[in-house]
Amino acid sequence: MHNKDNVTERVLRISGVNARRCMKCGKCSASCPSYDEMEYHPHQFVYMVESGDVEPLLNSRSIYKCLTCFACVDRCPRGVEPVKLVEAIRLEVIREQGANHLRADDVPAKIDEDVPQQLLVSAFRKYAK
Amino acid sequence: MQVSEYKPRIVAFCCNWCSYAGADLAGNNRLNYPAEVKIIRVPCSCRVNPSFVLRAFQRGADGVIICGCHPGDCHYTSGNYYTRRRMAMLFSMLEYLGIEKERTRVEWVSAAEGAKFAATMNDFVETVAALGENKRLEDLRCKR
Amino acid sequence: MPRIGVFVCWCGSNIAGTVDVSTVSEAVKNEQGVVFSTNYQYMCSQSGQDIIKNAIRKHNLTGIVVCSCSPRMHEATFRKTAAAAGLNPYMVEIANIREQCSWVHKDMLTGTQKAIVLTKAAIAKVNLNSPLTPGESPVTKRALVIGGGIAGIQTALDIADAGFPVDIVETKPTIGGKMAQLDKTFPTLDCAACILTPKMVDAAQNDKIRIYSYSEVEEVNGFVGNFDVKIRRKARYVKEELCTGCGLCTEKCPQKKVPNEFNMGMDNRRAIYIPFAQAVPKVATIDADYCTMLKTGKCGVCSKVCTAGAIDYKQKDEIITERYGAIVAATGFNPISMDKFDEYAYSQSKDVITSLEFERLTNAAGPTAGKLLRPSDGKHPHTVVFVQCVGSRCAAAEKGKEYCSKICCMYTAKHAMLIRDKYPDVEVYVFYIDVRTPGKNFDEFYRRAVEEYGVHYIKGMVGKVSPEGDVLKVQASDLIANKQLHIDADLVVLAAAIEPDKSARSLATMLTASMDTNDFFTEAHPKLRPVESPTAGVFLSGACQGPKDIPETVSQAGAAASKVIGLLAKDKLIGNPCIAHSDEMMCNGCSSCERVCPYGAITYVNKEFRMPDRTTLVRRVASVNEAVCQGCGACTVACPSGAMDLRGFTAQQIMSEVDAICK
Amino acid sequence: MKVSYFPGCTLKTTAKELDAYTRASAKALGVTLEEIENWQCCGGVFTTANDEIATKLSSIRALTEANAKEQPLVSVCSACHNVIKQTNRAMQTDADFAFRVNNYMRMQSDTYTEYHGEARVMHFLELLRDEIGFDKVAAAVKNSLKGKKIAAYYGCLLLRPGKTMQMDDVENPRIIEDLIRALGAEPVIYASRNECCGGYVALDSPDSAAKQSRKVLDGAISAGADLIVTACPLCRYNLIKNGKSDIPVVYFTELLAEALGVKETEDAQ
Amino acid sequence: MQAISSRTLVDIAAKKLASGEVSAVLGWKKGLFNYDVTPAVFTDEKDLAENFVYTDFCAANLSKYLVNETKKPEYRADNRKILVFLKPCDTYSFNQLLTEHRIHRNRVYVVAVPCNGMIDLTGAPYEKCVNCKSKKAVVYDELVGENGEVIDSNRFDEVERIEAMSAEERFAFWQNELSRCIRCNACRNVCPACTCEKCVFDNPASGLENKAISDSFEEKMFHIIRAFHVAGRCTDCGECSRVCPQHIPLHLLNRKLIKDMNEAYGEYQAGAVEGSRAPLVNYSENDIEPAEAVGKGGNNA
Repeated sequence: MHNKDNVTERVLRISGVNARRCMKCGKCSASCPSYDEMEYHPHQFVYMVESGDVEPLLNSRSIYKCLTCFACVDRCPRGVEPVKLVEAIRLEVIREQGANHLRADDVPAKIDEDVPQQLLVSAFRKYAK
Repeated sequence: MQVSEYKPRIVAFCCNWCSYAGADLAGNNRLNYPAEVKIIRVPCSCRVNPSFVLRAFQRGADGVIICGCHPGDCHYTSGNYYTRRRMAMLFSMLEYLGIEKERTRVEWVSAAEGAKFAATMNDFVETVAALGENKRLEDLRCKR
Repeated sequence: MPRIGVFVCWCGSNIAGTVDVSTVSEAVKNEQGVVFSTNYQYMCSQSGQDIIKNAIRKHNLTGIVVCSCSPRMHEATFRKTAAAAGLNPYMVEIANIREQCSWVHKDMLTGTQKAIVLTKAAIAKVNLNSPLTPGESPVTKRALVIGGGIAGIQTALDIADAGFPVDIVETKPTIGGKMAQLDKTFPTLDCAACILTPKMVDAAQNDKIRIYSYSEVEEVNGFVGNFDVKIRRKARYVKEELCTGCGLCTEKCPQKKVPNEFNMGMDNRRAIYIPFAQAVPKVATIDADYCTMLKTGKCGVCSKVCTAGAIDYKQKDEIITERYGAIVAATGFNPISMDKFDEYAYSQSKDVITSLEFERLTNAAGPTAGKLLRPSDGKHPHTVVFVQCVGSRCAAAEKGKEYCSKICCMYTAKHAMLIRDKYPDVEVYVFYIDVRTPGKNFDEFYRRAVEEYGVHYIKGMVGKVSPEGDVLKVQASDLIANKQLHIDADLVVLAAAIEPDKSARSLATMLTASMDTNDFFTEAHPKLRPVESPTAGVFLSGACQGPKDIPETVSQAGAAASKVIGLLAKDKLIGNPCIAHSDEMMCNGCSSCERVCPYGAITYVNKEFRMPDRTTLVRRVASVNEAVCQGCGACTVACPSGAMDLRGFTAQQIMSEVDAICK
Repeated sequence: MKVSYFPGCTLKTTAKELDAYTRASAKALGVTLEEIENWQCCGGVFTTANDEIATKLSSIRALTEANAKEQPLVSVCSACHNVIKQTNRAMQTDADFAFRVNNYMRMQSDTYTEYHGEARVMHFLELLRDEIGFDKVAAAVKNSLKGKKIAAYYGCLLLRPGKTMQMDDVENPRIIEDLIRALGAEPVIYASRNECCGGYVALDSPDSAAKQSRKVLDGAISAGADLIVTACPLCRYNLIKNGKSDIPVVYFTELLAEALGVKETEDAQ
Repeated sequence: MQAISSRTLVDIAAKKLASGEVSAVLGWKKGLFNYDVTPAVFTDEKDLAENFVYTDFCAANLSKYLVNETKKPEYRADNRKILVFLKPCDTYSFNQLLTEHRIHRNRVYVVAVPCNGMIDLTGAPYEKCVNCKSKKAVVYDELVGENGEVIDSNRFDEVERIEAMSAEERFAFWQNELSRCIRCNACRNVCPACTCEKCVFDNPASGLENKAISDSFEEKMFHIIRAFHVAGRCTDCGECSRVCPQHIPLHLLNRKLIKDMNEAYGEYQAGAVEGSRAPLVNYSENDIEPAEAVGKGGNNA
C-alpha cells in the first residue's frame, strides 16, 4: 500500500502545487463543472493534500471525474492550481502496475463510429499508463 | 589540535538604529561573544564604503562583518538595500580574487535581536578563526 | 592641536567589575592629543559631569572621550555637559565599554584590553572631529492638503482650528470625495451626507481655509518648512466668484447625454453641471469634452440663461504658486476595475454592479431616488447576491490586490441589512471567505445582519455568474454544507478591492515620498510614525496610506493635522548637524548621489569656478539641502570622487577607528 | 506568409473536414501551411505532472522543427493547440523540465539545438486575427453569411489556462464572435460558451459529459442560435451526440470556407 | 581593414569646419609609423587633410577627451561645437558621460563611424575587438555607413573560467597578474569612466592615496577600488587592458562586476541608454543577499 507521507510528498512534488497558498475560499469548487459528480471536491483535494490525508482521495472515484477544464486554475485567487493535485493523485493510482482505470478491452463497448481519435487518446492518457 | 592563542581580529560595522542597538541588547542580557569583535558605529549600513572593508583588511583585520536593519526596516527606508547590493558585489569580487568568502559577511540584526547578534558574532569569529590569519589581503607594512 | 580629555566611568561595578578602569585611563595617556585622563565611579552623575566640565575648562580641552555605557544611553547627556563647559557638543565621543565590553566579556584581562582598544578608537576619531552647528530653517506657517475627501477636509479643519491657514486642492469640481457618494455609514447607519455636508460647509466658511476645487498639484519644490507648490486651476469656464449655484444652466443645457460620474455612470448629467446638490463650492463647471459650444462654437445656451454673467468660454487654466510649511497627502482610493474578473459578468450584464454603484442605487439622491431597482429593466429584484473579496486577497498581481481591502465586510453587511430592512421580500445572500469585523460595534453590526435581518451568509465563493435572459445564474460553493449552489439572482453586487487613486504615484514623485508596491504611501515608521511620510514635512491622511473606513480615516486625519500643527507651531527648524556635505571642488556633478538619496535632499547647481587662466568655468555640482538630509550616508558611497562626505561620520574618522581597532 | 502546421490525428480521421476547410481557407487567404514532417499525436490532453516528459516530446519535436524554420507553429484542433502551447510554456518557465527535455532530445540527435520555448505557437484563429486581420478576412468574403445567428462555442481548451493560452479574455472571449461578424453573420452571446463539453470523460462517464453538453446546447439555443461553431472535434462530437439534432454543430473553418467561397473547391475535399 | 576610408571622414569633417558649424575636430592623427596613431584635435582643414587617419590602428576611444575639450573657453563662449568621430563601442562611453553630465551634448557634433575591429602593432586584434559587444552606435548626429547590431558576444567566458577555479588558483592567478602592476595609472587615465575632478588616489584626504607601488596589497586595493568606482558606469570599452604596459587583463575585473550585476539585478549595459539608472544606485526589495552572491565559483574557498 502507499506510504502516506511519501504519497503526499510525491503528489506535491510532481504537481508543483504549494497547497499552503490556499486561503480556503472555495472558488475552485464554485467553478467546478463536475462538482456534483465528485465525492471530494477541488477545495477538499487541496485541504486534504495539505494535511496529508490523501488515502481517501486515492480510493475515490472523484479522481476520474475531473474534466481538466482549468476553470479552478484560472479562477483561484491564490494561484493554487487544484487540477494539478487531482491529476497527480490520479497518476499516483494508475502508475501502480495493473491499476489502469481504462483498459483497451473495455473500449469497444463504450464507443460508437463517430468517436474522434482524440477522445480515445486523451482518455487513455488520463486513465491509463 | 592547535586552537592555540590565535585570535582573529574582527571589525563589525553596525548601524546605529538596529544592529548597534541589538549589540547593546546582547550586553543588557549578558550574552557572551568573543572580545575580538570590535564594533564601529555608523548611522546606517549604507555608510560603509567598500574601501573601509579593504582598509580593515589592510590594517590587519581577519574578518569584516557589516550589520544593518532587516531589509524593509531601514531607519532611512532604503539604505540597507544599497548596502545589500554593494556588499554582494564587493564580496563576489573579493572571492573572484581568491579571498576566502568566509572572511566577509553581512547580517541583518534588529534592535530586538540581541541573541542573534551574539550568536552571529560567535559563529563569525569561529569561522574566521578556522581560516587562520588573513594572508591574502595583508599589507606587510601594517604588520604588527 | 587637539587637546583631548578621556573620562573612564566605572558605572559602579557594571564596568569596573570586568574592566580595570584605572589601567584604561592610564593606558591611553600617551595617545595622540590626549592631555588629560581620569576615571570616576559615575560619570553621568552630577559630580561626574562636574569632573568633565572642570577638566574642559582647566585643560582647555578641544575634545573629550567618555568611556561609559552605550551612546544610545548617555551621548546626549555628555554633549550637554560639554556644551555647558563651552565645548561644542559634537566634540564628544563615547567609547561603549559597558554594553559592548564589560557586560559581554567575563575576565578582567580581556575586558580591560578591549576597553583600551575601544577607547583608542574613540580618541582617534575625536582627533578628527570638528565642531558642528545644527542648521536652522524658517517655517512657512501655511499647510497644503492634497485631496478634498473626508480625510482632507478633516485634516484641514483641524489645522485651521489651531489657527493656521490651510489650502485644500481637489481635482474634482467639489470637495466631498467618496463619502459624498455613500448612502448610510456603518455601524450606526446614519446618513453619510448628513454628517459630511456640514463639514464641507464648515470648510468653505472657515476663513483660514481656501479651497482650490477643480485643481491639481503641478509641481513641488523646496523642503520641510518651505515647499513651493505650483497648483493648476483647471478652466471650468465659469467664473467661480460670480456663479450663484442657481443651477438654471444645468437644466437648460441641451447636451443631456453625459454619463454622470457622481452616480457611477448609472444616469446622465448635462455638459454644464454641479455634481450634487450640496457641492462645495456650489459652482457650475463645463465639461469641455462634451460642451457643444467649446467644441464647435455653436450653442451658448448656458451663457444666455445665466443672469449672473458667470459663463466664460474663454477661460484658461491658471497656474498659481504658493509656499507651504507642510503638505498632507489625502488622495484617497478607488475601486479597482472589474475587467479581469469577468467570471462575475460585470461587463456582460447591467445587473452586476459594484458596491459603490450599489451605494448610489440605494441613495435617495441617486439615479433611482433610493428605490432598489435593477439597472437593466428598472424592476424590483427578489434575490440579491453579494460577492466579497473581488480582487482583494488575490495573489495574481495582474488581476487583483494581495491585501485585504478592509472596508468591504462592513459595507456589505450594511447593504444587506438595508435591503432586508426596506424590502423584507428580498432574499439576500452574502458569499464570504472570512468576515472581518475588528472595530467598535462592528461584529455586533454584522451579527445583527444575520440574526435580526436574516441575511444568508454563506462561507464560500461564487465561481461564475451567467446572465441568462433576465436572470443571473450564480454558481457558488457552500463550504460548510459541502455543496455547490445554483442561485437565480436578479442583482449581483461585487465588493471590488480598493486601490490608491492613480494620481498618488505622480504626486509621490513630486514629493519624493516613498510608496509601497501597491502605490500606497509609506509611513516613516509603520508603528511609531504612522501619519508621517519618511520625507520631512509630508504627512499622510486617509486611504492613500492604506485601506481605511471612515472612523479610522477621521482619526488619522486628526493625527496628521496634529503633526502638521506641531511643525507649523515652530518658528525655526533645528536640523541634525551630522549630515552629508559635498566638496564642490571635487564634485563631478554625475548624479549618483542624487539617485540613492531617499529624501531628495540633493539638488544640482551650476556654479562658477575661477580657472587658473582667469576665465570662469561653470560646472554642475551637488548641493545638499541641510534641512532635508537625514544623514544616512548612502550618497557618500555612491560618490565616485569622494566629494560627498558625512559630517560626524567622515571617511577619515571611520578609517581612523578602523586603524585603531586593527592596530 | 508561410507557417508550420500541426494537424493532429483526429484531423486525419474523423475530423477530415476540419483539416480540409482549414487548408482551403488558408490558401484563399494567402497563407501556406507547411505540415510538420512526421508529426506525432499530441496526446490529446496535457499532463500537468511535471515529471512527465515522454508525453510531451511530440510537442517538443513539432516546436523545435517550427523554430528551426523560424515559423510560427499553427494548429487548429483545440486540444493539439492546448497541449503544444502548455508544453511550450513549460519550456519557457520550468528550467528543470527544459533541462531534462533538452538532455533527452540531445540523445536522439547530435544536431539538436537547445530549446527554451522560443517558437511562437498560434491557433488558426489567432492567425486569422493577429496576422491576417479580421478586416482582411471580411474583405475576402464572397458569400456573406448575413442573417445567420451563430453561437460560438469555445469550450475550455482554447482559452484555459488563461495565463498560458493568452488568446482572449477567458471569461468573456470574443475572438470567434469577431470572426462570425467578419463573415457577415450575427454572433449569439451566451454564458456557457466557455464551459467544458465534458471532454474525455465521455468514454468513462457518458452521463456527465451529456449533462455538460446539454448545458452548452441549452445556452446557445435559448439565446436564439441557429448554428453552433467550434474548433474542437471532441467538443463537436459531444455536442452532436448529446444534441439530438436540435441544432447543427460545425467547425468554424467550415463556415470560413463557405464564406470565402472555397467550400466546394477541390482544396476542401 | 576598415570599410570606411580616412578620405570619407576627412571630407565630412572638412565640410563642417569650412561651414563654421564646428570649430574643431577630434580624431586620430598619424605618426611616424602606420601603427603610431594618436588622438588629436584638428582645427584647420589642411592639417586634417594631411594628418587625419582612420585605420585599423585607431583603437583609441575619443569620448573621454571631450570632457576637458568642451570645458575650454572657446566652446563655453558661444554655441561652438567640436566634431568627434566615435566608433560604436565609443558611443556607449559618450552616452555614459552624458548620463553623468560630464559633457555638454550641445557642444559636440558626433559622427558615428563603423568599425571592423582594431589591431595592435603586432597585427593582433585587441581583446575588446575579439569580444566586441556591439556594432551599434547608440548616439550620433551623423552616421557614416550602416548602423550595426548589438552582438551576443562571448565576453564573459574568461570570467567564467576564472570563477570555476579554486580559491587558491584564483588567488594565484590574480597575484601573478596584479603583482606586475607598476601603478603607472595608464588604466585610470585612459578610462572614460574615470573623469573625476580629483581622483581619490590623488587625494590625501581620501585615505586611499598612494602613488607608488610599495606592497602587494597596494595594487589589489587600487584595482578593486577602481573597479568599484566604475561599477555600473563601466561600458566595458576595454581601454584599460589595451593601454596597460604590463598586459594585465584589467577588463576581467570590470567584466566580473558587469556579469555579477547582470545576473543578480537584470541585464544592464552602461551607456546603452542615456539617463539610465545603474544597478548600484538602484535596488529592489527582493535582491539577493550578499551571501548568495558568493560561493558560485570554484570549490574550497
